[in-house]
Amino acid sequence: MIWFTLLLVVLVLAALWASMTTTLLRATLGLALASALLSVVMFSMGATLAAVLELSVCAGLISVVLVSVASLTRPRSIQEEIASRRSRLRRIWPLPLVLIAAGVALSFVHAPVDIVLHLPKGDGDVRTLLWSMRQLDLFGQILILLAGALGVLVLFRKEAKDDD
Amino acid sequence: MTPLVLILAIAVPAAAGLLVLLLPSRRAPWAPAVLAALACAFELALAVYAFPHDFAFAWSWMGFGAEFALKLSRFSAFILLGIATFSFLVTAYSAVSMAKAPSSRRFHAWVLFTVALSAGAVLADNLILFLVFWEGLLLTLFAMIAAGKTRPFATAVKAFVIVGLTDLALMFGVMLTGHLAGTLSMSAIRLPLDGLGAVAFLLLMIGAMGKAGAMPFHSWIPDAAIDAPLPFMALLPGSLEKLLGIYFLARISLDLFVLTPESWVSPVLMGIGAATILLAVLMALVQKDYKKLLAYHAISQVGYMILGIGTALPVGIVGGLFHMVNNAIYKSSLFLSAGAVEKETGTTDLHELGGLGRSMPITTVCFLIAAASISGVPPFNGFFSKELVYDGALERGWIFYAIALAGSFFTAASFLKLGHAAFFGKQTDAKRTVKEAPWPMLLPMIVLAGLCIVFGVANSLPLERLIQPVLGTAMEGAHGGTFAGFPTNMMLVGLTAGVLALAVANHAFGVHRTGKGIGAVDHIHHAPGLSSVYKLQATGALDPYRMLGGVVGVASKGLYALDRAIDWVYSGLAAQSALAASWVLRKAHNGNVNRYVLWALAGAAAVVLAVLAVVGGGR
Amino acid sequence: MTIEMPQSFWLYFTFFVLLLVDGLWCMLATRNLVRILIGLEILMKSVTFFLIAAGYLSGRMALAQALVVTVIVIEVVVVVVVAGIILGFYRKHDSLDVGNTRRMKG
Amino acid sequence: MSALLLLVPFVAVVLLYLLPKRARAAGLWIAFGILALEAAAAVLDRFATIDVGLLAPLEKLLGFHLTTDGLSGLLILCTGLVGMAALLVARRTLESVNERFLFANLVLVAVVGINGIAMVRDLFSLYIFVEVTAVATFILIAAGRGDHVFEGAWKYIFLSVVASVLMLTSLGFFLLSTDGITLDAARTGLAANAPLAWIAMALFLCGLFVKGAMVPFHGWLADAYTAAPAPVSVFMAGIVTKASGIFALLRIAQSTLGGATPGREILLVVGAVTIVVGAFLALTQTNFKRMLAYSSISQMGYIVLALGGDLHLGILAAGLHFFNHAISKSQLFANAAAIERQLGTLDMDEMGGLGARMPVTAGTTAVASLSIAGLPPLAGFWSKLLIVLALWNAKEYAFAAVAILASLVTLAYFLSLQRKVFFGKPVDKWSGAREASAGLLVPAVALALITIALGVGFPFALRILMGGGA
Repeated sequence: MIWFTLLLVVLVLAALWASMTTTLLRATLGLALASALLSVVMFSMGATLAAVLELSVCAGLISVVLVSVASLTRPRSIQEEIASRRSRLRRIWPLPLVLIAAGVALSFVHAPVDIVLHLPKGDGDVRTLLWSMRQLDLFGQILILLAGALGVLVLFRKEAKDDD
Repeated sequence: MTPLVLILAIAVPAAAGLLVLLLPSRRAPWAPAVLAALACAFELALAVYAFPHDFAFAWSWMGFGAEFALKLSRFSAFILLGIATFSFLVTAYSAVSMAKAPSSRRFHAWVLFTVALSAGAVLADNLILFLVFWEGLLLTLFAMIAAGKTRPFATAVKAFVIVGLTDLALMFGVMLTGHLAGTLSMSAIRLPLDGLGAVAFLLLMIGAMGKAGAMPFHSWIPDAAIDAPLPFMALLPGSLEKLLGIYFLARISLDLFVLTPESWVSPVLMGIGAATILLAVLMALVQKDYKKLLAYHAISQVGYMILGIGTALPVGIVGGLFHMVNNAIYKSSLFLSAGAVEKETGTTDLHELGGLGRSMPITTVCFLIAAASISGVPPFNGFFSKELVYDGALERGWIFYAIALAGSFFTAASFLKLGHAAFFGKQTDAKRTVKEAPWPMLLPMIVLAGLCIVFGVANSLPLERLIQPVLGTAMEGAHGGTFAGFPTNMMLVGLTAGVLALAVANHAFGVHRTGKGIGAVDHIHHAPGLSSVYKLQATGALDPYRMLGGVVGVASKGLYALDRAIDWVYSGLAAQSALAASWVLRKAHNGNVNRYVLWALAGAAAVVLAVLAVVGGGR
Repeated sequence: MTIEMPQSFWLYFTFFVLLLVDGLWCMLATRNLVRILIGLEILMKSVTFFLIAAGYLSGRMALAQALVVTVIVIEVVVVVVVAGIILGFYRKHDSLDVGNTRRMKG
Repeated sequence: MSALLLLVPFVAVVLLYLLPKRARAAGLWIAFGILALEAAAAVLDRFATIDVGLLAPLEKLLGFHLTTDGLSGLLILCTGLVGMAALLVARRTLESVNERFLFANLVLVAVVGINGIAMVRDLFSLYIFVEVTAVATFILIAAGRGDHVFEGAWKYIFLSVVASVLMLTSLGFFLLSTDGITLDAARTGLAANAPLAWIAMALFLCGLFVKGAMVPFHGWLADAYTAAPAPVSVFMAGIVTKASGIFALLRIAQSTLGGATPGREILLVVGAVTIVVGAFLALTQTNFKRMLAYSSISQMGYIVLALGGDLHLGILAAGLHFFNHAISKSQLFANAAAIERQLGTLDMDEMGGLGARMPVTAGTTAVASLSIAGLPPLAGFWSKLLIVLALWNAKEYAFAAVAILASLVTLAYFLSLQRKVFFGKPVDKWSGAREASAGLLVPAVALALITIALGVGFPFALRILMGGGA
């Protein structure tokens, strides 16, 4: 009870830090931290699959996107600043990769965080539900990923075209 | 067979109109006019054939009580006949007058659509269906004015706004009536005139008057008279719109509602009628343009019909309807004569006209007959219908009668002035080469003038054949069942004759006073209008003519202001406030997306709170 | 290890609202487009948390998880698209200031 | 049949990328064909249930929970028609082959999303497909070349995020209060008058209000439409906003609210406010597309207002107005594309007297705008008449009055549009202007013909169009 509440408090604090810090990189870091904490919350509530996805995708992938955006949009004027930022970036890079690896690993081995809960009424396992009752959602996921791919194609290719 | 006739009456003109639009314009410039005339002739034949029958049929349509129901009653048969006749004459006429006009094709197409829609509106037996045709007429009106010559768009928009507003009232009225009666089938509705019923009646009445162009819904007609082609004036404001408007007014006060002399609606109607007569005729009196003068008379004559129907007495109603027919006849013949004059002399400005009597004798004769009958000179038709209206008005209150009588005095005066200026007096040099109008333009005029005489001398024909059947049961207890023949009330006849004599005297006096015979045009120029007042002041003598001049001058000045004021309300006030509202709203959208997000969140909060308030809050 | 879980709706709801407000504040108060994107992320976090909590409290964890999985996928795609658009702003105006998003008025 | 509507365009997008780069010009026409098939299927489905033999096992395999009825048929028909028009406009207004190719792809993705919206019976799946459509649209806007494309896309995304937050929160409340998140489960939950269920429904409605740009949730729409490139604005105004916002509201009003009391009043008030505010905002606009944008806000208000009326008649009227407005408004945006292409500007103050120079554009514009303003015998008149009747039957006289009076303002701004652009004295600046090329006129004329035909043959079209709709 107490521990869980504390967990939530820390989660909110991380989010606050992310929204308040000065540099974008710290903010990204705070966000990654927040979603990592959220995935812990999910684990402890028994939402294993969601937790794994949250950790790997949000804490990992989205941090990568944010960092790359932040690095792409730095003003190119002052050299030493670039150098310092570059160095900081180099120190940031491993984090998301580690998180993704950890997430994937955990998704196979879900022993350590196995929490027994007496739910009011269970409704079966998420995988069976996802695959046998909500196929439409899966189709939707594939579809929106396709849209995202097209988006990358359009928006980021445009950059290449304009740069040269 | 039965539905076929009714459908054809609507479908044939519409189809012809489409055909006209599809015709190759440059190949055969005369084709549209001919086609239009043929279609209208067919319509006329159809109306004549259908006249004695009683047709009715209904298709289940869009449901919700709105079914495609057509019904040919005595009344609608009679109006349909009128519509067919006038549209035929006007198309025959415009075949010549419009043939050269670049917009001839569009004009004829719209004429045909107008005929189709009018037939539909007259035959419709379902309020929604009626509304559809009625609104369609609004569109054709807009298009036909826009087809005119000089600066038609502004006028078209003005007419559109005014008629549109009245149609809006009509729409509300239809909904309210349907709500009260529980049915939309016109022949099934019969409501008492009390409470909401009276409101519904007034709303429908506004719609009818807007179409008929009674005050204060008139102010587009004079503008249209200048801008729009003359056949249009002869067709729509001249005859068709009067027929439709008065038809609907009579329908609602005879069928849909029970209009009794006791109900307070009847004085309202009579008041509007009287006001329209007097104000419009005073406006007409000071006009210096052939067409504008006629336009204001077109307004003023409506007053007699409304007054007649408003009396809620059989004699008045018959008079009103009879006057509707007569007015359509002589008013369109007058407009056509104006068209002939304009075609031959190239102007309708009374200053430049004069002495056309010698060069255009036939036109002059037709004009004289029509003018005499609009001024109520026996034995022309206008006289008889006016007498009937007077009879009813006097029975309801002398004031209405007095106003109506004054109206006919000014009518006579203004037509004396018009005739004197245009056809008699000295011929102005510039117009020496004027010749008579071509036959296709003369024939309709002659026919109409002939009708003026026929309906006057043999007035039992229209009265007993056409009009009295319309009222049917409502006619019991009338003076021996018929109103035909010479008026019985000799006192009224005497007064009318006196008024006409007075008008003539006044005219002669004016001529003598101002222009010593030579300058009839001058005299008209300074006639009862403003300028003459000051001119006569110098000569100082205290004569009735001068007083009249003063009165008329002041009155017409005030009326001009009133006219403009009404106009301003339509085109100014509403528009300005709307623009202000729009400006404020646009200022609020300052492009900052945060503000939009906050609006959305506030809206969401409001919705949730509202729901909680209803469902009972908390969890 | 086992943690005793609280069952009170209002506890979860409070934290959900805290995250929500934080995210909105972050989206509306800053002038930096990337920071706004981070605020957007925090918003999505709060909603995800609320969905899971709702599933937990109503004993429909599987359904809630199914929803959350899909939501996360959608979230990623949206973030990528927004990032692309932020880059577009940067290329066009050479700055990340939100002032560039307020040109169209009325 | 229903699964195909999702699979065929989806597979098409994937296959289009297997084409050799040279053959990419054909992509546009492939998309066109698919949309034509879709429209045809929607129409045929009104007469006979389409049943392909090997389809049944496929559906069983996929196990999508989809249902088609009159409403979905209506939306699918609109999607097909508007999509075809947008593709034709794109063919003449987008410069490079590559742009056209990407446009076709994204349109197909959005079409899958819209078809999903048309057929789902589950609130969360509805949210997914709304989101798919929105994402495809963001990209479409941002892919343009205009000055403001990013700003338009940004505002759209910003408010869409608010919308998703609202909808997902509402789904959380649904989880807590009702058993299941299908439309029917929500209906039973609402019938029990559980406050939580009602909060959930209110939040979901608000989310859809944002997507459908109801006032005061409308901030994004005008800028997004104005910024979007011509074919995209045709597609958005024609179908995207309507499908993801208004059609979802239609569906919920039909199968979840069912005229239950707090819901109806919300729809009525929001609809009325939207009608009035949108109309007045449109009144003084000087940019052609921006006036059209605010006009569509106002018109969508009519659709929502109708949902607050008498249930069956209201949904009938709403569906009909949905169709009319989808057709007419996308046609007007096609006209705007023609004008922009010929004149290079959309500022109406610079225009004037173009009626003589561009007769076809002028004529079609007149048809569409008069139809939207509700003049007989055009299609718009009928739907507005039905809306007023629906409100009248529900004894909502005040709202009926609002609906009628607002159509005066509609008439006013369309008249001023006609006057500024087509009537009036010709500006010699445009003495060289010529009518747009046939490629741009075809969609406008076709859509105008639909408007006229539907208006004239209304009573028969009604049956076909709304077959099992209400």
